[in-house]
Amino acid sequence: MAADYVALLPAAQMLVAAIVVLVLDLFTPADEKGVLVWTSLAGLALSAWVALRFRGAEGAFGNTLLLDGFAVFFILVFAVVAALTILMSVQYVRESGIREGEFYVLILLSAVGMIIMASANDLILFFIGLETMSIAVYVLAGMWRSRAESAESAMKYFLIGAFATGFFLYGIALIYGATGSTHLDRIAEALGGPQAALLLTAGVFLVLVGLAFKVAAAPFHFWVPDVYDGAPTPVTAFMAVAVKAAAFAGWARIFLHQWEPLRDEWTPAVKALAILTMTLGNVLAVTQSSVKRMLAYSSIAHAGYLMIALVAGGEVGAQALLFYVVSYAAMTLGAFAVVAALKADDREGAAYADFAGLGYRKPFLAMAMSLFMLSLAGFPPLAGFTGKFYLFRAAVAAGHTDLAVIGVLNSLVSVFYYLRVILMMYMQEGGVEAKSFRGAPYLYAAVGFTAVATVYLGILPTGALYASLGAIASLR
Amino acid sequence: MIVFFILAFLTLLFSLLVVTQRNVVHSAMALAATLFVMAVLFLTLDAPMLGVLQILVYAGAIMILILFVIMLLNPLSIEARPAAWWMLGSLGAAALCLQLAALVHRPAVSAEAAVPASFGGPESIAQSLFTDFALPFGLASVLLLVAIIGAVALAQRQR
Amino acid sequence: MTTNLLRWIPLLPLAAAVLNVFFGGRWGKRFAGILASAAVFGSFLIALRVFMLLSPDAVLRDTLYTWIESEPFKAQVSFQADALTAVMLLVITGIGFLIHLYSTGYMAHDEGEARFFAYLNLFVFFMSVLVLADNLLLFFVGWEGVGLCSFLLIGFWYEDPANTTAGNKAFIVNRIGDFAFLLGMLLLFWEMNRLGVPSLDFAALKDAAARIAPDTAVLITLLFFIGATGKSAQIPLYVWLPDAMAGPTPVSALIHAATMVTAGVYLTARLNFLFVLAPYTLSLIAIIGAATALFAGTIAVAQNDIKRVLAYSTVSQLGYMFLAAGVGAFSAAVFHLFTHAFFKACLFLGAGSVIHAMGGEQDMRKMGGLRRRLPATYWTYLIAGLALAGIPPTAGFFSKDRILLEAYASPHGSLALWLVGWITAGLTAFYMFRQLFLVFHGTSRAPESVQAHVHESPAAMTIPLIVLALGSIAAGWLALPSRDVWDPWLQAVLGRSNPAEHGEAVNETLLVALTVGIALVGIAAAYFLYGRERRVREDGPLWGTLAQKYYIDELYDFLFVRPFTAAANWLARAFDPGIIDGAVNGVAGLVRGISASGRRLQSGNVQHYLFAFLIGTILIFVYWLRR
Amino acid sequence: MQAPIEYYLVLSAVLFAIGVAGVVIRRDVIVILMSIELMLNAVNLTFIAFSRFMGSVEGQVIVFFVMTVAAAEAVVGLAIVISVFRFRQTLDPRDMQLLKW
Repeated sequence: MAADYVALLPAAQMLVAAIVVLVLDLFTPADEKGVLVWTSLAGLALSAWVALRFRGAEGAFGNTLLLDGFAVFFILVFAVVAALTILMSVQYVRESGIREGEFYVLILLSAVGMIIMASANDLILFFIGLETMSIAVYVLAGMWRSRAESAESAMKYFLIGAFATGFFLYGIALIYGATGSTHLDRIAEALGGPQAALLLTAGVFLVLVGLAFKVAAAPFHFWVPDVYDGAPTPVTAFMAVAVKAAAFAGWARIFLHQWEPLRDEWTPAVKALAILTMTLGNVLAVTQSSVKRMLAYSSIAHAGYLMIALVAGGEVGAQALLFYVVSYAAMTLGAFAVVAALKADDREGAAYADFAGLGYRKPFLAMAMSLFMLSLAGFPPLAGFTGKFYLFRAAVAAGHTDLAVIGVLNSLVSVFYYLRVILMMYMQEGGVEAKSFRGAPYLYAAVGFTAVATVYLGILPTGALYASLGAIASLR
Repeated sequence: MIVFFILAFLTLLFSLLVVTQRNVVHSAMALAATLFVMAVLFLTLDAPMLGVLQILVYAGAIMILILFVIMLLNPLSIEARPAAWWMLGSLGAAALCLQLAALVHRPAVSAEAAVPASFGGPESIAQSLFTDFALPFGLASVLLLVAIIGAVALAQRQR
Repeated sequence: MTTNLLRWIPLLPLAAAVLNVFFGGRWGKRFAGILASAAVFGSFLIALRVFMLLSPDAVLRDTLYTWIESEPFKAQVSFQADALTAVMLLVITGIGFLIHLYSTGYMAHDEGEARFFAYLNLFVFFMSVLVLADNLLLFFVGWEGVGLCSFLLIGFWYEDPANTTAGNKAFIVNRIGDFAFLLGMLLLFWEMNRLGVPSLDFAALKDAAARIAPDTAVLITLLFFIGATGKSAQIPLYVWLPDAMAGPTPVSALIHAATMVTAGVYLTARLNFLFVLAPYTLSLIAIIGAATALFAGTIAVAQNDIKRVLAYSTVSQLGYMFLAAGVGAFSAAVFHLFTHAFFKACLFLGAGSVIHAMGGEQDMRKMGGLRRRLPATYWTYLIAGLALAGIPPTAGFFSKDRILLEAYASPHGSLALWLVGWITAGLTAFYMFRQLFLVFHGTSRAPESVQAHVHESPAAMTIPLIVLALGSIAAGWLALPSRDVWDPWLQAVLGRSNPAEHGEAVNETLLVALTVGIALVGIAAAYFLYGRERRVREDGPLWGTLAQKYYIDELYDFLFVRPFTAAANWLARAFDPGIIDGAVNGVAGLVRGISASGRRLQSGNVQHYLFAFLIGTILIFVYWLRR
Repeated sequence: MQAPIEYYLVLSAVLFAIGVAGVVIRRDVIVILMSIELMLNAVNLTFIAFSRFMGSVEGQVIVFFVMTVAAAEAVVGLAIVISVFRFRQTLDPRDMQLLKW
């Protein structure tokens, strides 16, 4: 029985950290909230360590919760992303009058949900993880309470999210009806049988819709620009990276691995979604006037790229997916961190014009931002290039050359708007004042870390590639 | 059979009222009625425990909460009903309805399984809840914790 | 043979760039230039050493580390130097050093000197990575990197919005080429995978090339060639190069004449073993090259901006190189690349010196008579001009002559290709000397205030000019007909190409005479029309009356000059910006238009989003059920 | 006599669609919330029907979780409604269009 709990340890540890922060918050005076940051970071580090320490532990609760290499891979991603989000929030949250304690607690709790999603081998468990994460993020989006856009963002996210929950659940219900279980192993066993194929596939498609919503695949993407735009920037970063990563974790484990036999049913649909998603994301990003909103469209486009890996499938596709998730996390978090650095007291410095002349006022931020933009555009030898090379390679290898061509064409379009940011920073005068290193050391740490990661994953990707492969191989 | 049709009719009637009533309070009342009828439907499916929970949790707690917010915000305006949009939305929903109905109307299990008398009672649910579903049960409490913190963080008075 | 010498060729400029970025502002402007030049000079010395170490069929290797590895694919950060690389390295670092030196004088009054040298060093870094790469993936790093540096340098003087637009355009047009390149690379990789050699190393590619399916080879080489047209400014992707002249003149000399734009030629030479498998692609390359040469040469005639003449001339000369590559004479293409680097860099730097002296003026109609005021510039310009025109015994004569010979006599060549190249040779001589006469001869047409200011450039600028001018003469002697050291040197890499040994018997002497003849005719025509003052009469009524006496001129004018200038003007004013540039801009505009209207979908009303969600779900079901 | 399972399934499909219709067409956020509850209830009905006809209590337990989720969503949803209402005294989604394009 004791072994049952080992697989649960990372999530449990994260929960404990959240509760500690929650309680600490009650006892710390307003000007000493720094301790909350450190406690949260310590909690995240501990979770990551626990996950690594017990990697490969026996599955818990009748194998509904697994701590295989795959889960550990994603737990590490979530822990690092949550830590970076917290780092970039410190200054931001104080200036916006967001309640720090609750903010960090909710980030930790949503990470608990994500960990469950990555480890769950049961649809109901996955669903509860998903909801834990989602509800926490709905609230996070609305936490800048003096700003109407923030409330509106939370509202939109919540309405569409709850709507999608209905579809997702309905899908689980149909699958349950067709196979008699929500346990992914049981379902996989039942996949062979011919009976009730229609019902089962209908359920699979509804689950697919629910996940497509979470990763912002077109046409379920409409909420993204509005919600990302209105939410506090660190929360946007968290949504764009961690939430998407968690959804893709589910997608990889459930669809790529457990429902492999159903590939022929859902691949054409996902392929169509992928093409639509990247094209829409890239084309609509071109005429944006706000960098934050542009990044929102860019994250839609990247969801499309990532879906290429789902279509490609197999070990190569899954590996490309995992590697790209990590690369995408580094560059997107960094870009949002720089946007967060431009925030003045009560306004977001997120317009293109606000970036003007940043290259001369804050050379470090500008150089980091250039790296992120170039990497997002798929420029070698940065993370985004290596990742895209692997994605397209997987697509070509799987016989989806058309997808690779469309993907490359799309990344050509994307240069338009990523380059514009660099242009503004180095070839325009004016703009707003950005936070200085002294004023926001945590934020600078986040920018520095992500910049290094973006370069590192580009020039030394081998470690991460093997880690991805190991994670995939551990799925069974 | 007859019971089912009566209950089904009532469910659909009330749920349509939820969607069509222009006054939000009327809608809420219709929803309460729908939930109540559904609780009875649950009973016909040998789920007495859930029937009771349905009334307690939904028709009780959630409905009260909704009404509370309605009172608090007191939005007096009666909403408009733009025909085109209603038509479009209803058509979409109808299309979805047809598709779903077409997909589910021939399930694998058709014959009713034999079940023990205690099926759906508190013991059997508790039995399952605390063994096979102990983990989701525990996590559900995390979910509620999130909801509480979230609601407090959003609705609390500004510092 | 392994050596860890090679890595320092790119690393030295990279280190200097990093230092200049972080500390350039603090050390003072003077030092930034010296550091940058020293780094490139260091690279040059190493390149020389590498050149000494090499024998024609040897390959030096230097592996840093394994870049991407996941079974079975492996790509290393590994440099290789063979005969071809050595030539390219000497051009990049040698001419690069001279241009750095020149820049210390040219940019001395500029605020952003440290930034400028950082970019320039970064460029040398990426360019040397490009030529040293031992696999296509690493090659692509250099390929993209030089594009980025080019963008940064074109937009260097960002106070003028036109410059940033030009930079943007260069980058985006280049990316169109890169798109094709990337696809070609993926396709090649897929094919290699099929052959059981999952690698993109040049060595592996060369070994496996023979087994590649012919159709696939055509497709792959076509894609690579499209990539090359972007970087090397060929039809239809040449549009960015003339605009790129917005950058500082040393940049034009280094990037947009001597090195980066030749990357496409280098690519075809490097992958010559693939291209020879695809005769279809080769003939397309030859045709595009010849067409570009003629087309750009014609436009150059009608330009009045001193740098734009040179820009179109560069496009035209690159066309020659592709013409040579297209007829399978890769060695001749690289030879022209080599000589062209000297005289075109010299011309650009000379033009920079003129612009410097004229206080920033670039319009040739407002120059004239600078011969005596700028003697060093004039003489070097004249020598480089003769080289460009292909007058013996300058370097341009040897390389151009060889290309024309190949165009006619090689197995893939034809009379038509030769004819186009031959006419272009005449045009080249004509526009070059038109420019020379307009700028340096006659009397000055500049305002008094500017004239008073005219002065010869400092030594830092004239010394590179002199060195390059000497190179413009001597570089060609590597391939004297009697003692050819060029072909044997590159034979192992580029294969044999000696038209005298295959194909029909050609009267070489006749071809040479014809080529030199038309060049002389072009110079004579330029002298006739622009050598003395009278032809510039458009500027004032005074010249009009003078011109009345020369009826023969009128006749000539009517029969030849008018239609010709009309055609040139039409090409330059209407066709070039209107059709080709328009197509590129049009695609960009189309995307922007779709984007602008597509945005409207995002109405802000959450219920529209919900409805879209619903429709999406329904469509997925319909799609699935209908299947 | 017990009605066959497909009756229940079709009923819940119809109910689900009614909920969907309510979400899409109503212009009052609270009613949209209520419609979402309808959708979740339809799912519950499906679960319970399957549970009964397969004779496994699992489905019923799942419904228990769905109710928890529904309660949590309702609480947070209403809190968000209140925080939006603070800025604009409206519940009409069309009035929440600060963010668009």
